[in-house]
Amino acid sequence: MPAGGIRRILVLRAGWILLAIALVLPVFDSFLPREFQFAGLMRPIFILAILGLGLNVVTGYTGLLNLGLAAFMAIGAYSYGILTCDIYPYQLSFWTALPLTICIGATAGIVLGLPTIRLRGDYLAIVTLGLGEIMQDTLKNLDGITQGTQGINPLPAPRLFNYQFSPENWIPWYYLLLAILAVVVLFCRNLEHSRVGRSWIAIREDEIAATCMGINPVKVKLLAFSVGAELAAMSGGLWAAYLGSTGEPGNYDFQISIIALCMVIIGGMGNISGVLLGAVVMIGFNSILLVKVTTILAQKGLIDTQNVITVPSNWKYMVFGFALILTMRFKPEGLLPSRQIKAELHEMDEDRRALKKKAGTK
Amino acid sequence: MSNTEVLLQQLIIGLSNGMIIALIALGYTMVYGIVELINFAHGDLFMLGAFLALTVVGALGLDAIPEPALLSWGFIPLLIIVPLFCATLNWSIDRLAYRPLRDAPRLAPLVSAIGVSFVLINIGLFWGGLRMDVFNGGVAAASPKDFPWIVSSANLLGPDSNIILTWNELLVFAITVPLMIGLSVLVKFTRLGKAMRAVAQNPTAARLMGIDVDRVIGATFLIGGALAGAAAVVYSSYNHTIYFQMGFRVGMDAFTAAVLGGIGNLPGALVGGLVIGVIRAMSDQYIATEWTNVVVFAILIVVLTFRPSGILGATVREKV
Amino acid sequence: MSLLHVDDVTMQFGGLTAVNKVDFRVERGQIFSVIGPNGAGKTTVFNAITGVYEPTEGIILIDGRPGMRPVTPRTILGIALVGVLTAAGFTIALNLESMWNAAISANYIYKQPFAWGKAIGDALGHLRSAPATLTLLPAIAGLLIGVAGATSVWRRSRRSPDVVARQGVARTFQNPRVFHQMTVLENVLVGMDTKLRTRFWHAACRLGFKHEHCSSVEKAMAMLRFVELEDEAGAAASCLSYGHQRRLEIARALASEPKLLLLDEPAAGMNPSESVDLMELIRKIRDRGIAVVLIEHHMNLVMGVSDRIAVLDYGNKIAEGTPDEIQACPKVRKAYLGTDLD
Amino acid sequence: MRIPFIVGLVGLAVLSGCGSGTPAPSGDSNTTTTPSATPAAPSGGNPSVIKIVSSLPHTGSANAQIMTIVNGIKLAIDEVGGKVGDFTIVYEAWDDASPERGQWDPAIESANAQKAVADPDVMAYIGTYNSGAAKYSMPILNNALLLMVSPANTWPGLTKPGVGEANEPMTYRPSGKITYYRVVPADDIQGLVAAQWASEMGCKKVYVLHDRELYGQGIAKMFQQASGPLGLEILGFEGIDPKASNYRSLVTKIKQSAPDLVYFGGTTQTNAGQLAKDLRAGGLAVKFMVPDGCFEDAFIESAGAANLEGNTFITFGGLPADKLTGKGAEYYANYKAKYNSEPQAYSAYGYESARAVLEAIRIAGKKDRAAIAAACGQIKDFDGLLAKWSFDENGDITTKTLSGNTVKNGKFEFVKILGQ
Repeated sequence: MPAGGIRRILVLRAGWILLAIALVLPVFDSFLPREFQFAGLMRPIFILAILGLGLNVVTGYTGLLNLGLAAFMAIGAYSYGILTCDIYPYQLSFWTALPLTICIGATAGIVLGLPTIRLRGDYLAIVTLGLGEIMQDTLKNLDGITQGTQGINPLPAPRLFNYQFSPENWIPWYYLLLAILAVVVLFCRNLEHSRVGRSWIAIREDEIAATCMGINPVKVKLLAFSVGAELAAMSGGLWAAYLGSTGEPGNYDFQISIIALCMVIIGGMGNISGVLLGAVVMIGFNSILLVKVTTILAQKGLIDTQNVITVPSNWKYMVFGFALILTMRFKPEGLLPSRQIKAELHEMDEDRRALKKKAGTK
Repeated sequence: MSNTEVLLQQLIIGLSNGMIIALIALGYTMVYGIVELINFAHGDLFMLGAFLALTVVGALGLDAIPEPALLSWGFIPLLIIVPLFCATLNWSIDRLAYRPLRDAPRLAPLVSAIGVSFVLINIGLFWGGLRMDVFNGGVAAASPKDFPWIVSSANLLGPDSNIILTWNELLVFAITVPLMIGLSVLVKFTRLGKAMRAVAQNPTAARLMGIDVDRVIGATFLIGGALAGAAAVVYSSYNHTIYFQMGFRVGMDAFTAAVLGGIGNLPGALVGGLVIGVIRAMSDQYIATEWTNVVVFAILIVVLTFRPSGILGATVREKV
Repeated sequence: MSLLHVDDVTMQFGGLTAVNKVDFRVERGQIFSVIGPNGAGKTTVFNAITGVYEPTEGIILIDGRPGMRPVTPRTILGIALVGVLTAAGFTIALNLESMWNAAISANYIYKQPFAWGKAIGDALGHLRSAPATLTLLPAIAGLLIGVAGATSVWRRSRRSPDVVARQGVARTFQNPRVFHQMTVLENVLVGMDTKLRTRFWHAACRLGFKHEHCSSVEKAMAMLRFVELEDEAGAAASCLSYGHQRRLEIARALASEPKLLLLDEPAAGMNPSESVDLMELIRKIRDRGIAVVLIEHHMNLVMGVSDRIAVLDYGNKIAEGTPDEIQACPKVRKAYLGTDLD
Repeated sequence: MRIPFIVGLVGLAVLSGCGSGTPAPSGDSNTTTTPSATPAAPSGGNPSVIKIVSSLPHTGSANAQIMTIVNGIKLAIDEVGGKVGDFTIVYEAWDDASPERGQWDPAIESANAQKAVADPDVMAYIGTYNSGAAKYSMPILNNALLLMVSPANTWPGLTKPGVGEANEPMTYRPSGKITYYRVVPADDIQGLVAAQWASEMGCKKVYVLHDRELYGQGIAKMFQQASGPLGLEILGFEGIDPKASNYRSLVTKIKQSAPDLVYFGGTTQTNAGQLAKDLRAGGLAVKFMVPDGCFEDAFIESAGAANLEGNTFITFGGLPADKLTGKGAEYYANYKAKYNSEPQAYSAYGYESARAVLEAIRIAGKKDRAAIAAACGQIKDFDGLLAKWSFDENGDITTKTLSGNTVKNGKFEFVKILGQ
């Protein structure tokens, strides 16, 4: 059945296919006419995909609804800013500051998770939602430390073996971010297929049954929460490094958390390839397609800015909204099928392969 | 102003704001109690209600009245049309977006609700572009809209009094309190109310008892929507500014109130709303305006640490 | 000492008494059945044993230990630590900006070297000179809130099924609760969780992980072989038939290498030949040295495998004894059939 | 098998990165963005066409204001017949806002800047509207020596050393050259002038509020700093939550301290309208002063004209269009003739910035980014809308004229010229 075969390849190897596309994209892009070039705009996708992967750990694997991931992204961005900017005494380099940022994110996740992680799902949702809002307030109010709404800038771009990244030349950035994303994907995959990932999914599937198997739900959830926070902080740090500024605290608002949620939901919950695809679809639509369409329409004089309905970007919410509603209604498992369907397609499951290998050596 | 006067004034403000929050929180808590769904779109439903209210005000020419009477007749059509609209809209949303997901995993209707919320926000944005005088001809669709005074702004305690108490504050109570009493009576004593409580406890058992569960849920959304509509009228006439993104913040306050009081618990929503309203006022006065949100959040965390189900919430025992 | 001690356990839900002063003991290697009409409180007893519910009254001991987190010096230390950290957190939070100003802003001149020692000294000096309302008061408040909060949270989570499970009690559920989105094999691997040693970073980076992974997969496959599900290992658990899901639950429970296995109506919905197989399986489990407590309605199965039987009716234990004794007991027959046959 | 592949991938990435970029000169490792000696301007493009782009927040509540700025720019280009010397001038209006923020978006603003740099025809960049946005695009444009002229940025630190952060404004000039100019007076002047005006009106005690945004907080701080020497007593300095549903509690608190004037550093978008309403509803009939972020019709509309009537004062870095004389009056007449509508406050600055750009192109006389940017700094005694002006050594305009306005009969009304 060839159709089934293609589907199988698409499902099982989606991650590799995406990676291959991403690798050759800049080359392909350079052949496009200038106004259609978009590969440079892909960088936010890579950064926000890390955020999506963080949310995937919390919500996709563990089933905890975290609506305040932007707060951790803000923590990451500001930690990175404070650690690297030359108006503070720390002035670390990208490669030292980023791991520290990740550690700060993980710690923040644990500290904020400790009192709240035991709450039932919906209570956690509101607490994290509130957290996302007050983090902006806190960063604004502590303007002696965070420069308030001015944001911390400029932030140094990374330096790799004598090569200095710069905002003008986007190709090195593209590959740097792609490489970091690849490492994060690997990290998440390893976790997913390990004892840790299994206990996360078990908690999501049936908390009581999982606890009766001796899994300590608090520890497991806290770990997931903190891994999510750490990935969010990482994406925040990268975002700040990429923009050369932390931006104002208001940039890390509910929209960011929601975009991450949409990535995870539309792409396919608990499925890394799905999240990546979700990131491409969401950000691609949000900051590439919509912008391009608006520009082109504006050049053709089809936009009357006095009339809200004629501006394409004003339809964004509508499109996002319907995308979410229709996904839930007709394809709740997301664009890329979840593990369950994957499992059906798996004839040679990785675990069994391990076993076969072992049996073969005997 | 003496310190006592300030305290009294802040209490009046806090309780009025709290009442409005509570009214919206009731919609959240009712829906949650019965289908265990955080209805994210509720705040935006409320926002659309406010836009409709402004449209009605414009259509009836209420904005042209220079000095409104003590109790403007304009309130009556507003209080009928807006809740009716919100109730119908909320019911339709449930019918189209949530009902098909009744048996889906918990996250599915929630995500759907976030989607609905986005759609409603977008409708609100377009609504602001309506070519009406009250929307300033719809030129700047996204900017805040002025909601005219439809109630007298005269101070009831006399023009020289330091404490300000107008019909606006009283109206918040005059509309909210009867609604809440009515709601409690409905839930406690009517057939529908009993059916609602039964469905909340155990939908399957309720269905076996011959209760039309979908109808009861639909009725809950109708009532919740009507409350949001009433809240929209009260809010707009109290605060006088509406804009298309206000649903998020107001909704978040209301939702926090519902959680603080114990989600799914009607008196809890009232308590939560009032507590938040008063804390906000006191924090503005005695701490600092810029830290108010943080103070509210910190209190929420501390309360949930000691009472994980909110102030009035009961501990839930999961069925095994 | 018996393996399981259930001593005068009472469970009340609101005004309803679901279980009333039930007591029994299960010895090592025994198959012990709990029977009774529907709604007699059998599953509630299971839930009380496994820590899902907290008994209103009474004591449950597993191997002589109560099924909750013990108060150890570590617990007290942990609570104290939370208190101290909250106190420190509160104090620092209230003085964060002024401390920062004293330490960093005052000492750092743009692009000049920074004296770290002086900065730290200034920060502490600032804290010392700050008014007590900004230092002592929040510290005390933080200490109180931290200790009270931590105690409250700890007490609430004290009785949790995972504590009981770690003491060597595994269970199945009346309606199978397998992890649907996982494969059959993964379900069993979850059961093994407490026996695995892989730490977070090892898992994330695949360090020293292969070996344990292979041996655990091997063990899990052995478990599946034991319940005759090895052919389904790669399938999604949700694709299994009801009967197979029950077996999977048993395999998953066994994977945690329990001392005591609680089976909640394992034969429900099975045909006679399947329940004969099941009887065989239960005996095999017992032969591995695992005590089994069984809730079951199939009298043939119960009478066939049980060493001892307790009978519940309306939450009360009305009889306990060997299968023969139970079959002869008039109270039991009355409970089941409503009238005295004789 | 997987790990080697990833390692290979990383290697590939590094390789391609090194291949496509110029290696940085070794030097002081503390410098954050290393200037490349000669900015590599993208090749290609049409030698006879010069493109000017503007990056302004079209989407959002500033929309009406922005449209009149764009019209002002178009007007200036049309006046020279779309040609400077042999070059045809092409103009494109870009949006740097996103609907979900309802205002400028950092990602879009920096993308716009990069897009401008990458386009060989773009010789000038008019923008931004918000000072916060400029912080993103300035270093990118400066590195390419692309001329940037802002019609509305008022944050002093963008150009002036010593008023903003320690690293300002050098941090925006990685190439070491000045390529950024603005045709509006910065906030330090506006804050000072506002305080002077308050003092002139006989105010003794003021309560200062701000919206915790870059513009609003900055100007409120300038106002506060200027107040001390003028003998104004600051009763309170507080940030508000721009998303709050009302400010009645805050107003009560202000009322208790009995000020003569409430100053709010903020904009229409950060709820100045609601604040005005609550001041009146809270029975606080004192003077209310706001900066030019509120000098747009949307402010009156959202606050309700009755709440502003008579005792609201707005400072604005320039004159209202219909009060202009000379060159300014000409502009006003042309604008009305061409667009058949009233220009809003910043429209004149859009016009002025476009004229500055065209003048720079004229002086430079060639299609070369560095030359045009340098030429802009040489503009001296230019016949501007308000008076003759020049750019000073920081790139700031030399005019310091501000106007004081109030609201009468639901319309802005000019009161007097300030700061002269």
